[in-house]
Amino acid sequence: MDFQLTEDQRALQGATRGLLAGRFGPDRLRAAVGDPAPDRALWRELGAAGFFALRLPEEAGGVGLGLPAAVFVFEEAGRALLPGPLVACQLLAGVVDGVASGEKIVGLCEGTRDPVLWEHPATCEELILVEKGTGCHDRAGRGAQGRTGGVYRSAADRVSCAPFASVDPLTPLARVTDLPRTEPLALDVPRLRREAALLTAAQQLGSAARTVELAVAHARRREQFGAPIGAFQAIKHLCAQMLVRTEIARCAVYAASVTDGDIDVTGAKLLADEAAVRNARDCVQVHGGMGFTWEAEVHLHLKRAWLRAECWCTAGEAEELLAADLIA
Amino acid sequence: MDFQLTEDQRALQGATRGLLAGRFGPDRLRAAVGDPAPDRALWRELGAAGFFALRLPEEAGGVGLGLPAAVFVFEEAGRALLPGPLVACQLLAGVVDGVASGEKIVGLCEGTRDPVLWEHPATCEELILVEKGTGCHDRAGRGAQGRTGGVYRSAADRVSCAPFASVDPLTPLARVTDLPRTEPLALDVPRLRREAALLTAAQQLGSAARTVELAVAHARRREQFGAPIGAFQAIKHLCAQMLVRTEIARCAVYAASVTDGDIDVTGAKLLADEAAVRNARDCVQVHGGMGFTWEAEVHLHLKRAWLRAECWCTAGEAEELLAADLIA
Amino acid sequence: MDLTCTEEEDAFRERLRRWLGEVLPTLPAPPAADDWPGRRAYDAAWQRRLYDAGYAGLHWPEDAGGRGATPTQHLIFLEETERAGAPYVGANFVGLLHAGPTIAAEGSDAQRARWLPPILRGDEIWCQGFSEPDAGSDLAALRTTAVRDGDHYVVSGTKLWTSHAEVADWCELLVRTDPDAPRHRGISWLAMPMDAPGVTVRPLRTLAGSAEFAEMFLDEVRVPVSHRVGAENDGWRVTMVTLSFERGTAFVGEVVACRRVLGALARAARANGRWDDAVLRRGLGRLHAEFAALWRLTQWNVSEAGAARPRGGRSGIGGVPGTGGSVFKLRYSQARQELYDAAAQVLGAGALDADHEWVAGRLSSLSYTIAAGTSQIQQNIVAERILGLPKGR
Amino acid sequence: MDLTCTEEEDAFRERLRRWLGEVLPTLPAPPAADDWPGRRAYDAAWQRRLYDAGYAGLHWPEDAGGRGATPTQHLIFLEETERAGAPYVGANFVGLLHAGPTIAAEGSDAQRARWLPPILRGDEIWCQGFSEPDAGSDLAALRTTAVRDGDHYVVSGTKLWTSHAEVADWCELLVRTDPDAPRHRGISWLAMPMDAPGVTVRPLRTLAGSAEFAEMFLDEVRVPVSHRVGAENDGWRVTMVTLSFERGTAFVGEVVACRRVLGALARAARANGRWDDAVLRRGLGRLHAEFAALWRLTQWNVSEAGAARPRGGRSGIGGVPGTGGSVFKLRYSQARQELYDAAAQVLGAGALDADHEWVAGRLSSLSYTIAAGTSQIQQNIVAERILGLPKGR
Repeated sequence: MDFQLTEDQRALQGATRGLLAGRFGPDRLRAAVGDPAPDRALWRELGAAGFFALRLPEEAGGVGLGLPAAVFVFEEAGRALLPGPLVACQLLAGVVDGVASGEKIVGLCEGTRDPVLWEHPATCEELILVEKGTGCHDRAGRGAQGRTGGVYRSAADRVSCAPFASVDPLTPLARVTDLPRTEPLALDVPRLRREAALLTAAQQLGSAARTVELAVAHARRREQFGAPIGAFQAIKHLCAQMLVRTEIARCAVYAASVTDGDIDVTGAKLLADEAAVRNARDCVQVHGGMGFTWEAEVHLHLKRAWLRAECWCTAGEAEELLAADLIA
Repeated sequence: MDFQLTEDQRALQGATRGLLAGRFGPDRLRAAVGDPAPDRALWRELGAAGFFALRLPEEAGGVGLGLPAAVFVFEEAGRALLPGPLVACQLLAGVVDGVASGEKIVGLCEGTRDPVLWEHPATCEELILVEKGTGCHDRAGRGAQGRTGGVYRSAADRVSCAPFASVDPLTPLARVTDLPRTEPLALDVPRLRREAALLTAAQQLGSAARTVELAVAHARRREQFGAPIGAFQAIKHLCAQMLVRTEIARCAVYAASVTDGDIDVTGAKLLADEAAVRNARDCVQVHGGMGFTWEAEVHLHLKRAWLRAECWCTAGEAEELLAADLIA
Repeated sequence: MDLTCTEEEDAFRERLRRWLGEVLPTLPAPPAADDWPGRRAYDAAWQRRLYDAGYAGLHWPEDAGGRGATPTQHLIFLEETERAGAPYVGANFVGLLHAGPTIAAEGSDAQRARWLPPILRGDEIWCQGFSEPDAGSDLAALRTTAVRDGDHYVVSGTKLWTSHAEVADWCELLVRTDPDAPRHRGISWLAMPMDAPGVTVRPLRTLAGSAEFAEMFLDEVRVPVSHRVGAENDGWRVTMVTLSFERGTAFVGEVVACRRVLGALARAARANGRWDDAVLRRGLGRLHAEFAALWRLTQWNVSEAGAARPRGGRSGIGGVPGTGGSVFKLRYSQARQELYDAAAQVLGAGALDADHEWVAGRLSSLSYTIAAGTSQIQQNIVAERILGLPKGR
Repeated sequence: MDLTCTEEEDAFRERLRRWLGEVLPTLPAPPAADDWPGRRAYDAAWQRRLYDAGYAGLHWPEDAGGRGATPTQHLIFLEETERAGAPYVGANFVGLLHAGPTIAAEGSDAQRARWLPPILRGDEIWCQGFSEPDAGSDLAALRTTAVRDGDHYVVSGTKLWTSHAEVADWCELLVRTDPDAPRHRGISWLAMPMDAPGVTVRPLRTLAGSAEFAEMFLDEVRVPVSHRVGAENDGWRVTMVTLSFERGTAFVGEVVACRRVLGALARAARANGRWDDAVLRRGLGRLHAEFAALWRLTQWNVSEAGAARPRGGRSGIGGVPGTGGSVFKLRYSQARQELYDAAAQVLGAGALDADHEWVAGRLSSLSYTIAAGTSQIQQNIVAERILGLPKGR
């Protein structure tokens, strides 16, 4: 047992952070708030860097890495608030042509939600709809249909949808009004859901870690009553609890990426959602009035965290699955 | 509208506090931990002072005061940690001879709980069992039986029970193994339950207020790192939240004593339970190691608060009743 | 303890209800959220209606142009206007709740005569120039300077979180008149005309997407010395009077509104099936108790203020609310956030819809533990001023 | 990242399981909770069994009499002994986890030879004399004095929270050897024989009803200078080494135990019908995720310690755990309290039964946010040492 990052994993993490810092820094983030459509050039660059082909076998032109590698990359994407249908493109690379290279952008949405929401509708060339599954992921599946059926692929212009004002400025949404079932895709649905939940959790983790940094940086810089506010226990303890949430979620997410187990992923999603949402809120509180402005980065983390918490296993679903496991 | 104590009410509060301070001070409290049976002489003295006859009409030899007066007195009893079946004796004064004067001590227990617990079994001369009601109190009642039936009175030696090691050193318990239905009593069951919940909430309020005082006194006295620990924000904010809980519960309990409404009483019990339990826990935390000793008063508040929270409307029952009221 | 109303109070409520029933249907549609001139006009017109009907400055003393109502009557007024869905105090907020009461308590007769009637009539709108980039929780750190030049102060600095600045006529401004004095001693309170040369306003967009706050840049703005309220360098005390109002009855209408939202949440959950989720349902039940208790605490505080009310004199606008307001604000700001988190549970994925009023409410609820004294500061106040814990650390 | 065990680790686990399966059924019934001499004998006998089987001081370096096992093997040992229901470390706790590692790291060869073997064999029991009435969170405020008299120290003072004091042979004692030095600089670490004249022990009953702690009064106790470990006045550094162990792997067995209790809670709730309460059920589900993550954090910390492990030398008992232990302790102490609060929900009114083991667990869980550094102190540590926030306030 050696539950620490290998040197390769650390290198991957560092390279991804460097790539995103260079190509999606503070200015680009600010610009994306006004125009959140993914930058096609950046998308192709990410494709060229293997971002989407990470888990494809080398025979298929991929990088041949496992789930942990994808998790490290998604953690960085979450930290950088990179917009776009990232989970969709990661999971459909190798399934839909052109996705692995970043040439094509596709969306993925859960038909079991109410309302059914589609991220970046104007950007996606196709929409993949996942119908099956009552809640999160279920490795056992419900017969053959449970394992491989219930996924449909449609050209974007075949999907009927209504406008939806997204709470997250970086993630435009549309409400799908009529579930398109154009072309069935033979995919392992429980696995798809499980991996979607894990990659979403990895982004939440990155966001949670970033808001700790933002809060600490502000608390060290901002002075009130003749001292940096980080010298006051009230602020100290808020920041300490933020770190605790992050590190607990980190262990859960990393371990789930190794075991790829249903219950591990479910628990990781629950803890990462909570870490991202509560950290973002505490980060607003530490920033005081400055955290309440549109210009501050922190509200973007909160809104995206809310959005991700509603995707691929909500807290209520996760708690029920975890409870059921206790008596399984 | 004048939601403030009248001079008479303030005087009653002061007199009760004075009486209890004189007759049940720190030494008596310490002695009661070893021998929690109510002191018969004190009980008669309380009877003579009108403690139990508070709400009986003057024609019946009572004091002729209302529910608010009983609430003030029970708040003081809760603050002083006075042991004994206080709620039973308050509610059965005028129903069972000798209770109003403090000559006789009776118990009251809820047959709907699992296990059915009897407070101070060795002290009570009679046990009154309340059978009806699924949860808290229900003014509408369920037919005539709901309003007046389901209360039975038995001599203590007619009750079968098993030993039960009470978590609260001040409240011996027995588990009633066979529900005695010896002599039916014509009582308004919903009212009985409602008043029992309110008087229990009043004791919780007194306990919550007392633990704020204990925590603040300790925080002012105890020095660590060259300052009273109350100078540190971590301790300050614990104490501040304790006060907030107390004052919120106080408003709810006092208002419920005036309106005598089901929903008001239910909400008051919920908030007072929470204030008493959480304040006692925070009081332990503020005291550090010293709060963890048997000699400190604070664990007695916590244990009694746990006990009262299980009586006459638990949190889960209260929340469901309150929720139902929202859509009534 | 008496929770029933007196005959006089019942009659007052009845008369108010009748009037609201008559006047509200005649109001025009409210302006769009970002139409600031429209909102000013709308809010001012409503204030004028209140004035004409005798409800303006209800709780202000009569010698300040008010109606000298009891705190209970004021509570009834706030409760009934909220219940009836009357317009909010809106752009009149600072004038009616901050600047006006301060001028009434601390101003000269001439100042009262100049500024109070236009506030009550809705003729003049005020904004607040207190916070600065480096003076938030630590308001006494403010650095905007006012240098005496003959019968004027020359004011320079930057103010932040100035609500309604773009449409205001006047600003209640805190400035440093003695840079050498201890922090709390060198501050003065000025009434600054917003059209004075050197005043620049830049809207500040919040995370909720709205722009009702602004930054205000002051570049050698000349303010007559006669516009100073209170003595020179005595502005901190004057300010504390104003701030204590902000922490008093300002939230009465909101508590009523929250209880209405809570009922709507329960009905919406019943309609969409999420009522079957016991965690959600019981959470709403708990909030029911919470807001009922907050309403009782409001009644308690109002009754206390009524009892403490001086029988005359200038400072008697309902009695200056005490530190009890901190207890209320701590719990209320948290309960409000829990309420809108519960709304998000009721909405499910619908909580991602920025156009839903509950989602807007959820976003704005985040400011409640920050604005007008963070919860951290409020806890210090409760611990030090009510519980008597030592200052420091 | 590798969560599987190596072949060597698997073999170690297999051998340990086989041994536990053989030896545990042969153990006598454990003594009553308040039979302290009986508990000492029982715990010491178990330690002797471990010693004879080669499991004593598993993670201690070989030159200290240990087995030089990897942190992972130590983790496996703690996990498997807990799973198998083996006796707890009990009375051997201070010797094996505090005093022993300190002596191994800081003691002279003679001191290691004198004290370590009897600890490993279960022959000698140690207790800890650190806290004092006025030195709790602020340990450096300790006032117990040690005055040099020839080749002895004469020690006087009062110690608090000394566990197993009544049955201990030795006490690891912190004393002030230089009253004039800065607080952290005048402290020394002594090994005091508990039968020395002048030592008086008074049991201290806790709110859980047990008396495993004591007050210890020291009245001119003579301790040989040769019993000092580390240099004179260097005791604070020596102590920090010891305390960091307390915050490291000490809770491994407990996390395993908590996960077992969690499963038992779920089954009990199913049996008594309270599983239908969604609030309770979902709360247990959440705790499932919580304790699973705490277990992963333990594996993380152990792996980190393994990586940092020096390849030899005296201080290498599994590597000194770092501040990551504070993160673990903060969350674990809270999760443990939530676990037993959930147990109370499962029990309903049965949670008032002091004889129920979950009720005892609930009471003792209250100490977890206090003992070995309160959560308030731990948060300061995390904020200052990990996050780099400024000291002070």
